[in-house]
Amino acid sequence: MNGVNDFAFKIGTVNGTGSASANGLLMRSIFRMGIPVSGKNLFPSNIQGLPTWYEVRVNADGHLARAAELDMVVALNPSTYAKDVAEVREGGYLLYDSSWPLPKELNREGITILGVPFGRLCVEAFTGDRERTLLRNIAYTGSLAALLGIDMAVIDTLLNETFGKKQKLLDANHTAIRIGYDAAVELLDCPLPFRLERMDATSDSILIDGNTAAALGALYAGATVGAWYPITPSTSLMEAFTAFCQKYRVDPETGERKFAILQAEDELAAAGITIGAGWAGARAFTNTSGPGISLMQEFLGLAYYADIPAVFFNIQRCGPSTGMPTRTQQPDLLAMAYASHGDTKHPILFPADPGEAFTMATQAFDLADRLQTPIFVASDLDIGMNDWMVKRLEWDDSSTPDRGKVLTREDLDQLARFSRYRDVDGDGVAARTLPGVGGKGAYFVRGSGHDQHADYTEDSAAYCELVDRLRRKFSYAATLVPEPLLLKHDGADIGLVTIGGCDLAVREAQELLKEQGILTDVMRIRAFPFQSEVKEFIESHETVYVIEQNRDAQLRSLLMIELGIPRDAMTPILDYGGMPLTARVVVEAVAGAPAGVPA
Amino acid sequence: MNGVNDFAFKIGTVNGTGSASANGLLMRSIFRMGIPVSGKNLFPSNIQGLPTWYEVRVNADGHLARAAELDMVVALNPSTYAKDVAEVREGGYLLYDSSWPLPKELNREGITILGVPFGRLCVEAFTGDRERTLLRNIAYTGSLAALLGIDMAVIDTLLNETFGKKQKLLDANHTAIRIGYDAAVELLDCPLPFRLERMDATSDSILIDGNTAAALGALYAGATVGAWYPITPSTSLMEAFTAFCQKYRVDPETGERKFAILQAEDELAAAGITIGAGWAGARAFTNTSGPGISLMQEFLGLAYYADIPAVFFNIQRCGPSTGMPTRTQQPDLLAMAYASHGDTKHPILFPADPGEAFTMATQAFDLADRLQTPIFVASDLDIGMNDWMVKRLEWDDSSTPDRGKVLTREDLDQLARFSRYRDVDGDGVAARTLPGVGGKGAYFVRGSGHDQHADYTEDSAAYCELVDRLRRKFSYAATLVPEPLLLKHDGADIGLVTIGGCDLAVREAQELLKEQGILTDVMRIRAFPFQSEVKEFIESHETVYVIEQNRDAQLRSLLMIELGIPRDAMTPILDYGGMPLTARVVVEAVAGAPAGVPA
Amino acid sequence: MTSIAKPVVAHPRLKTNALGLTLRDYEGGMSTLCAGCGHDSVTAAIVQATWELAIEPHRAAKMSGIGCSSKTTAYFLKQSHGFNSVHGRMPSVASGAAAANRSLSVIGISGDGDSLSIGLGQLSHAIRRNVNMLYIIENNGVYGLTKGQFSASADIGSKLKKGEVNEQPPIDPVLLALSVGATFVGRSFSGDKQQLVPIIKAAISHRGLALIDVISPCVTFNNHEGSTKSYKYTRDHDVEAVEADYIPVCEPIEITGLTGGSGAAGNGHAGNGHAGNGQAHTAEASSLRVVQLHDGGTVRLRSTEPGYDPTDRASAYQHISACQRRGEIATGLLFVDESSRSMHDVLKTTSTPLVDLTHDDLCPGTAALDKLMTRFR
Amino acid sequence: MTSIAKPVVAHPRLKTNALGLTLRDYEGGMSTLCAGCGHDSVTAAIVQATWELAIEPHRAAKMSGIGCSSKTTAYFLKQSHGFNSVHGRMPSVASGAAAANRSLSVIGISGDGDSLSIGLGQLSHAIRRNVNMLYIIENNGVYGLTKGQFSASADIGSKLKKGEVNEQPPIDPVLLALSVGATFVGRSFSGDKQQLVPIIKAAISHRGLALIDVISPCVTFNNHEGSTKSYKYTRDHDVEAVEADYIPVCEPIEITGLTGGSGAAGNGHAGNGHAGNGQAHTAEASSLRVVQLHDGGTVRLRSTEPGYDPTDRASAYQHISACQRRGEIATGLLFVDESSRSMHDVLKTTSTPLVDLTHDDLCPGTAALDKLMTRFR
Ligand SMILES: Cc1ncc(C[n+]2csc(CCOP(=O)(O)OP(=O)(O)O)c2C)c(N)n1
Ligand SMILES: Cc1ncc(C[n+]2csc(CCOP(=O)(O)OP(=O)(O)O)c2C)c(N)n1
Ligand code: SF4
Ligand code: SF4
Ligand SMILES: [Mg+2]
Ligand SMILES: [Mg+2]
Repeated sequence: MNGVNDFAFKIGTVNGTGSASANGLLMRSIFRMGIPVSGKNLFPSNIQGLPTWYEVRVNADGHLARAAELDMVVALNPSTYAKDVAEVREGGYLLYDSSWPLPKELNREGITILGVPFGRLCVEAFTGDRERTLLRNIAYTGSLAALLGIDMAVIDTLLNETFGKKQKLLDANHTAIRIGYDAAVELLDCPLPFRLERMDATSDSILIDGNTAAALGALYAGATVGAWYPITPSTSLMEAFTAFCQKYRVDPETGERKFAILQAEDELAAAGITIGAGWAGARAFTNTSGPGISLMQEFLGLAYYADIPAVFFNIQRCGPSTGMPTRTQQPDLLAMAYASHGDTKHPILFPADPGEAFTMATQAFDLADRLQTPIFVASDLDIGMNDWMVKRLEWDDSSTPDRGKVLTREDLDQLARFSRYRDVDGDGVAARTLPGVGGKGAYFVRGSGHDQHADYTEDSAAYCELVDRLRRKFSYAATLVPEPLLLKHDGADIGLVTIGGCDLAVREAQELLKEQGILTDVMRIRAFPFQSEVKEFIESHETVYVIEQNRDAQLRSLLMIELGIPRDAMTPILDYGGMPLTARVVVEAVAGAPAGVPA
Repeated sequence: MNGVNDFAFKIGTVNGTGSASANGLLMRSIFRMGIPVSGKNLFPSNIQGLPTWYEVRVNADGHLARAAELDMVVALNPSTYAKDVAEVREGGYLLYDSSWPLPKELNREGITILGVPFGRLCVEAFTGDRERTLLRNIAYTGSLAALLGIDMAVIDTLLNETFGKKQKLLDANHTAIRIGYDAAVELLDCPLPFRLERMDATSDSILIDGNTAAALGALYAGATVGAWYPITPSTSLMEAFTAFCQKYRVDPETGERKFAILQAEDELAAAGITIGAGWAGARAFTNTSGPGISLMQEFLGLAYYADIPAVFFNIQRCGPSTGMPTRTQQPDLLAMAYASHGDTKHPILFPADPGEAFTMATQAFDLADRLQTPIFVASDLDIGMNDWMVKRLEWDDSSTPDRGKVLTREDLDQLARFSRYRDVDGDGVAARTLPGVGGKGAYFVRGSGHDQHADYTEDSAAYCELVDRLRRKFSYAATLVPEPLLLKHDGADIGLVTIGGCDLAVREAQELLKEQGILTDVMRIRAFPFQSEVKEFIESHETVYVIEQNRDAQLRSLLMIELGIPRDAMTPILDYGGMPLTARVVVEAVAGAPAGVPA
Repeated sequence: MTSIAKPVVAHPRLKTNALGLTLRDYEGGMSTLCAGCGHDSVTAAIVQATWELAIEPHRAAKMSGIGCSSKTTAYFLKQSHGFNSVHGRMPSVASGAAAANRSLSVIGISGDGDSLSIGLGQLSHAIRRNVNMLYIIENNGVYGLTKGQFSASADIGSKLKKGEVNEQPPIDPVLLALSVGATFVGRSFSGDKQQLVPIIKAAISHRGLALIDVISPCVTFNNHEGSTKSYKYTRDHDVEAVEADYIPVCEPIEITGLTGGSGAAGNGHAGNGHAGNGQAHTAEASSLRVVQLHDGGTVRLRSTEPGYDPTDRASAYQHISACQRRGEIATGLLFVDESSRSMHDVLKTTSTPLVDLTHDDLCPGTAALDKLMTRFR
Repeated sequence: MTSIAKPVVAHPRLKTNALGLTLRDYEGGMSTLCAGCGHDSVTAAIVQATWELAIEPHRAAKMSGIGCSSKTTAYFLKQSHGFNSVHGRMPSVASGAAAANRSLSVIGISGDGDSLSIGLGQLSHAIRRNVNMLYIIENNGVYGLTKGQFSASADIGSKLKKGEVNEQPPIDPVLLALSVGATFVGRSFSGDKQQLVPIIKAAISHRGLALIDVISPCVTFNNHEGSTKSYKYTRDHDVEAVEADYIPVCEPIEITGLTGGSGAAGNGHAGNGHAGNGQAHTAEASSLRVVQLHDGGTVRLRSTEPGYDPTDRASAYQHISACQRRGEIATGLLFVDESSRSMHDVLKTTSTPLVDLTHDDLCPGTAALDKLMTRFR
């Protein structure tokens, strides 16, 4: 059983009924109390009327991966009562709307059932269907405040901040919170055994989602052209970028904009715009998910073969095909790494949380320019759309973008001839020019066979020279991308290799395994291509697990192909049901012991 | 030095000048003399006016891979003189048009230079620029007949067959052949040391290109819907299918057609049409190359996830991007095997020659129906567009298509409920129904999350059940696809693993290596997924080479991923300059001895 | 599935059509769209039209792309096979299905994002190919399912909820279709079932691709003040340019007027429910045309604008764009051409559906192959 | 590269334009197209037009897709950057380049396959977006580079060499463009440089996307009897609907007539070279309109058909489709709208090209970030 500042609960509602703002209020009030907290929004792929859940985990030690066990479920959606009640841990709690008699689906031995008549209270307090529905969410938040010990002053402040001058709304919200709070205090034993106590573990942190953070990264990196086509869960990235540009990049007098955001007609066009802009010299990016990655394949091959910088954010979701667009996965590793027909390889960065989504977004633009090639930033729905607690984002004003090898008019004047694809430095990267430079700078870029002068060729030797250079360039990329992060436990001979958003769960699992006497080292890979450290780590552990969120162990495949690590040296731990990873999945797989693992 | 019925030569001309028919005449006359022969057309990606070559190899033993050495070059294109003359082997011959004085680029020590004034002779014999240009090709064919000992009676017959009733054309061609023949006899020492002698090694063979053969396969398999978008080198497949359908599938009275061929607006649409038709119950296919594979990715994922049969012919060409569209490669293995975002896997058949293009085309339709999934037939430009000597195609009238599990109305009436995706047999394949069946047969197919009843779901367990079934189905596919072909040499501890069109060169290399005392076993993989025999073969050889035509050793990657064979257990031999593979590449890599290898 | 009340399809329980089926038999699963979504009304109109036409449910094939609109195929004709494909590419999938089995009645449903943004190429080419199908665009000017961004049909000046104003010209599917050779083009409003049902019936009976642009408001993202695709805006600006009534082959053609008593299975086109904007639909201004459809049925077209000939492409284009300039939305069965060749006509596909051909029909056999082999020697 | 003689671009060696450059400076690499290919004449016209306009070569960006036509960007303006992208998707790449650097003069070249088959969606959306660029379609009714299959612009009844007859209606880029909101639409014939050059000049000066459909015969696959895109057929059916002349900002506008002496750098529009088909281009029938272009230059339009107003979209559509019905090919600068907003207007992009903005212009810096962080607590 969990206790103070260490528990998890879930709220089941219907989407389109305004529960999102209540969920935010809940998260932020806990956060403001200085307590580490995370929230996972599990929403359907529709707009209104279907079941939706919100999971909150509180953990003083900062273990904020999805919890494996729920101490409480707030069941407000009759259509999922059966499912919801089953998810309460043995000995846990269920809170329901007791405006009506306890539905029999909710009856269950071994748990405590709490009722508050949210519906009735709101009907009494408010008028109008819409208002009543919306405020019911605030009312249950009030009850949770009482049950969990949320500081009502914090809630009040947050409400004031949110509704500021909208006095009527503000009043209604205050009322609703109170109604819920008072009813809980009156009807129930408050607080519960698991509850909150103020601490000071969040003061240098923020709550932010990865798409917003990535958008900020693009802003700070100086991206000027964004092209996109709406698709869940990547949409909010460009929406955030748009909002930031409007805030920071519009001339207050003329209204002129220092950016161009194009909502394209589809993902092919979004990729084309990005590549055209990158070729012309802008820092350009597109953001997409699943199907968009498939549709961008042809353009990715062109940019690879013609050495064009571009940044592709892939906010991964559950595939294949349309799949489950509102569920998370890491299923596009192969589709990104070798995107397009022909021999192609593309660098990928794997942020583990919104903080890294910010830094990697900025790095991606430098890498794209330095390597003159498409760079993927592979986030996922969980990172992209959920609010995570991360350290405040920081920026160093002395840092400037590295635009890579771009020849100016003066550079060109020094040259006898400009050869666009000549590998002067041996790193596989040839200097480029931008349209408009003049002088000897003009060249003709094409996706068909070309030689080092960018002239058309069908000659085997010239062709091979070019593609061999690209292979060299890819090796060079391994020296530029972020290195893996290691978390070592002395004496461990088990290695846990993971990627992206699995990080928190794996780190938690490392602790839990240690408690069981199982020592492990964790390596989180942060980029493709892999550095030699990755190989060394794997080779230096007797047993290695590769933990990822897809069915086919795609990270393991990449490790085999690129590093030559034998398949059987890596045991996959695969979690691909669409939910954020829990530590339990890892612990059970490693310890082989399903019992007794705390969440 | 080569000799009787064992040599190779090359003709360099300009495209769009009618050399194609002369080349065909040459090939077929040698073939009709009973001598094994192959021809490789090396043409540019344009329509008229650029250099083009035709390579002919004659080999009594049936070694018909591209020759590593040329005994003679016929140089008729001034713009490539320098390149052409350099390609003659030491001691070989150069034939040029001596209407003008020997150009100095053609001068070279150590070879014999032969001149025949084709141009002048044709100017004298014919009128009109176009006629003269066209017939110059026939004239040099005549000279080659004299030099190589081609039976003039065979040529005459072929000309008669070709021009039949077009008397004027026929006469002109006869004249041109004679002019060339007589001039050679008069001016040169005929025949050359390497030359032809009638034999009887072709009587049960034909000369056919792989695209025509694949089209015949589709015809015989009962394909009724073909959707495509023109792209080199796959275009001629659908053109041949169209011609065959017009011949065999049109009602002579009504003109009604038992087929529907749709030239789509692009490859996305071609894939969509194919999948729509496959879903509706037709045997449907599309054919494409390089960029088309990239564009079809999204639809491939849909068909995978929704269990829809469809056949995709990929006539591979040199990538990435537009690449070299008229050069051959095997560069799309990864792009096919794991096509689309998300976890996906697709069976692939790898024909080695047009004969197999025929049989595998028919198999592909059965496999698609039995496995309810997209099946790739991965041919390439060399197989698809060049004429190969293969055994006559055969058909067994007793064979009927295996349409897999399709429930009739009667079947449905027996069922309490039709569950589209229920794996009743444990092989991962669930029975389907076709639109129009009636009864309980209706279901709703979608690329979004669905359960075994084909109902929409966002539930983890239902999702996993579905994708786990698809993984099982893929394992089952390994039991249905063609097994690898082995060519063993007693006592060999070197294994040569290859695929598709590399076959001939590898088999020739096996012989050549044996001559050097190096014993090897050859395994040609014919399909993906791989069977356990593939693994056994590789594991049972001390040294294994994997020979393929791409830069990144993609076949090796697939072997690593799917069979768990360690990367370093397989040494890649990669040839990716765009030309058909020669045995020499293999021999040199294996023997490590560049010297003394006959072609 | 949903806990929010949906507009219920009203149907007289006991009434049956020519096949003895009730409206219920033409319904589908419970809608998961927002309460009040225009698309649900289109669903109801399709249910009504297919029931009235007495389509055999299992002979219909429902095709769609991705979007709220594309989900609607799940909400009607539960006894039909359905194919919810990928975003914007339904036209090709439908083309393939239609080619494979010409006996299917192919019903394609799409959205404005699905058809005019990502799918504009496929839509245009399906029109050019004149695929034998009904093609409905449920047009709300936004991408509903991705939460309300402008689509390509957004009008200049139309506002999003948060205030963003569209400044790009709209792509009007009707004008687009006319200019790429469409042979049947209609426009209607999801709120006007009486107009929509007969158009759908005529469309299903058309030989070739019948496109219907249905303004179908998105109540969640595009039904506010400032939107040009709201219920209110559409009601205020809707002008029925051509009234249509479809008369199946078995019923007599009555030339005597459209309103009331046309007698088609319970669907009297009872009066004109259009708000219009003050334009009189006078009898003088209207002219009646009777077009014979391929299945033997008939459609009667009465244009309410002088000079508008709905069987003349240029005239249709002219009048619709004139309407547009006046800020009006021309609705009705705007153009019909029964003389053009459909995909199957052009392909000369045999009358037996390709899926029903036997191996013997298709495989030329050993003898033919042996004979053919001589060509390759 | 080629061993076959090509039509040589004739140019007086010594003549220079306002920048002191000769025609040679506007040429590109040697063409590898078939001798006589229409596309080479378009190349010559572009060379001429850009020379006359005295475009700074390095300020131009040449964009294309894939096809024989798309290769032509390699044959002019060798001092310009060029981008031969992927099949059918040039419009998006050009949109990106134009967005990134608004100081570039973006010249897009495409084919009928590239733009009307695979690329129809992208073309339409680039038009809708009104991307600042010249967009030429070298239209030959076939896919030249893949050896002569029909493209989407093939006319009904047009025959391939081997006899195959097209039975699908053509997609006419001019009508399509008008219906999706194009702001500048012209049509010409590669064989008529005198008509083509001034249209190109006006197009380059247009603010927004200027589409020119150039009938450009494929001599190898579509120039035979029975083809409707042959030199002969086009000459016989070409009717200049609107004569255009472009007058740069620095020259006086002379209203006194189009033919002769317009004085633009050596390109007097000398006489009307159109075969027409018997239609008189009488002065009575023609009406003159002067349109001020965004760069200050002027285009004078004289329509040769009564009632045709090339500044009115509906009128243009009407007359062009009437021409089409008569079997005529309407050519000229068919429609101009200088009032609509171009992509940059809509995006409100700053006048400094985005590529020239500095890090300081773009990065809000530490202080702003720190302040922003409070929003996330
Ligand atoms: C290839 C691809 N891109 C993007 C998406 C995301 N997406 C789903 S529906 C939709 C728009 C739907 O708009 P519309 O067709 O107008 O339908 P509505 O929801 O408005 O009825 C988009 C962009 C997708 N599913 N697939
Ligand atoms: C994605 C893709 N599909 C197909 C092709 C093959 N292809 C090259 S050019 C071309 C058609 C070109 O036609 P058009 O644009 O009319 O140009 P033309 O050669 O007639 O000038 C095609 C289909 C390709 N390069 N890429
Ligand atoms: S979001 Fe709009 S289009 Fe989608 S279901 Fe709701 S109202 Fe309908
Ligand atoms: S094939 Fe046709 S379009 Fe291509 S270069 Fe030759 S003539 Fe021109
Ligand atoms: Mg919509
Ligand atoms: Mg063309």
